[in-house]
Amino acid sequence: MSRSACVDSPGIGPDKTRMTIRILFLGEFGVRFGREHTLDCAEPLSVAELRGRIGAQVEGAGAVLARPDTRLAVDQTIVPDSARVGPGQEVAVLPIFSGG
Amino acid sequence: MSRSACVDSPGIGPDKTRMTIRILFLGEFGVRFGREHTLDCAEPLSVAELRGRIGAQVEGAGAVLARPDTRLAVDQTIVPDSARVGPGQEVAVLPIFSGG
Amino acid sequence: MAVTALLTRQPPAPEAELAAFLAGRTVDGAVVAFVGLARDESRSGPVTGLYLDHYPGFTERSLERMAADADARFAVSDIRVIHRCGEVAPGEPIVFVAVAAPHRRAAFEAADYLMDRLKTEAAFWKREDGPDGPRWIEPTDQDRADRQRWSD
Amino acid sequence: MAVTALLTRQPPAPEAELAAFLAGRTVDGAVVAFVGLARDESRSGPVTGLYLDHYPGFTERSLERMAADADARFAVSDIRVIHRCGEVAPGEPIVFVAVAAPHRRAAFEAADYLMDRLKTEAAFWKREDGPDGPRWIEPTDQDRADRQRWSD
Repeated sequence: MSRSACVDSPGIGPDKTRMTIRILFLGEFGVRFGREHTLDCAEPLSVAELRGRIGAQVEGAGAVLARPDTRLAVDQTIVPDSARVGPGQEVAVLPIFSGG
Repeated sequence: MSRSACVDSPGIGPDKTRMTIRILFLGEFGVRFGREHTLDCAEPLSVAELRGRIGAQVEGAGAVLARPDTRLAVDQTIVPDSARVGPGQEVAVLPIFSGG
Repeated sequence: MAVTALLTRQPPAPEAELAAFLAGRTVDGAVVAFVGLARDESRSGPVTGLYLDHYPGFTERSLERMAADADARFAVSDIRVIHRCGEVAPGEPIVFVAVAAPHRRAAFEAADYLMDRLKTEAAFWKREDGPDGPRWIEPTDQDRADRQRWSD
Repeated sequence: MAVTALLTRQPPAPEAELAAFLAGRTVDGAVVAFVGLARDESRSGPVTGLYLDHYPGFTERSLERMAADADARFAVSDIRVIHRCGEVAPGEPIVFVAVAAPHRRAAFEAADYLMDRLKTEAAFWKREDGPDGPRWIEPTDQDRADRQRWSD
């Protein structure tokens, strides 16, 4: 479980999990960028904004997060860029499925 | 193995098998007309003629032998009515295949 | 490459057949197996048993010809056909077909084609037994239509 | 009627699955089984192993959704899908699909449809390992074309 320092939450105390978003990178992205990250997040933002935030903070991930075929799932449901995501939620960054 | 008396060969002696045609009725025909018959046959005849000969001699079989969808196989190969068949051969009278 | 077509009075054993067919297969990505079972009911009513009459030698060759045709027509590696004859109880397997191929489309198509031919052209004469007595049956209209999908 | 879709790290056991799927079946005349095997070679060259990454929970639901869609779309009785995740050696099964139906056309079509969707839309990320190192792969053009056959 690698963590990218730039997105690790500096927060401490009982509210920490409520003020962060858990980020998972699947497939090749997990190998390239680290499987799991934690992003500080005090209030809701759009998925489009989240793509930018993650891309800025996880080294090398900006390019794949800008691709339309990189989809994001919030709490296990794929959502459009207009969806909102907030503290305590889990976001998965999904490369194109290979199929089984 | 039922035999219809009217087509049983009356011949005796070493040439008997060479002077007859073995007739097999498959499927429902076997139940209705008897599975196996022996037809006297001294010289080759056409399959069309054979249909008539069998139909005349095996009681009740005339109607099905006149149907074009009743096919005849000579020595295990389906043949047209113009084919020739002679002593010592085996003829099978085949209802429509049911498939497997 | 092996193409086998067998006639048997015993019920085929689909699980053992499948296991043997899969064993050691590293070139083929796809295996399609079809198992045809005797139903306890047909469009004519309840079925207490089937009897598949056959013409020894002739029927075997009809199976072998279809398997060879499927092999020639599709990009497949192996084909195995096992067909029952004689008495069959409801729930028992009548036919087992397995096809292996590098890619799945050929395996599906070859199995589908084989079954369409087997259901119309295999040299069997099938009797269904039920409460109203035996009935000798012919391919259904659906079977004939399915067969027409494959132009020769 | 049972529709099941399972994800497993163990290799599916196709013969045991088929035996269980066939047992006691007297209403359905047709069972189609598909086994997808890991090939030892792809268009990119030799393959020494596969790794199927998945997203726990999300991937299971992608399998369940496809099985439910197949069930809704075709006149079938039972569907079983078992899909592997994790490390897979060449020759091992990756996926087992079985479909039972009263009549064979529905069974063939449902299995074919399920495989076309599984090969393009199942939530896996597949890595092929070979002499030149690992490669992460996407559905092939053929897989995408096969998927297009089923209009939604």
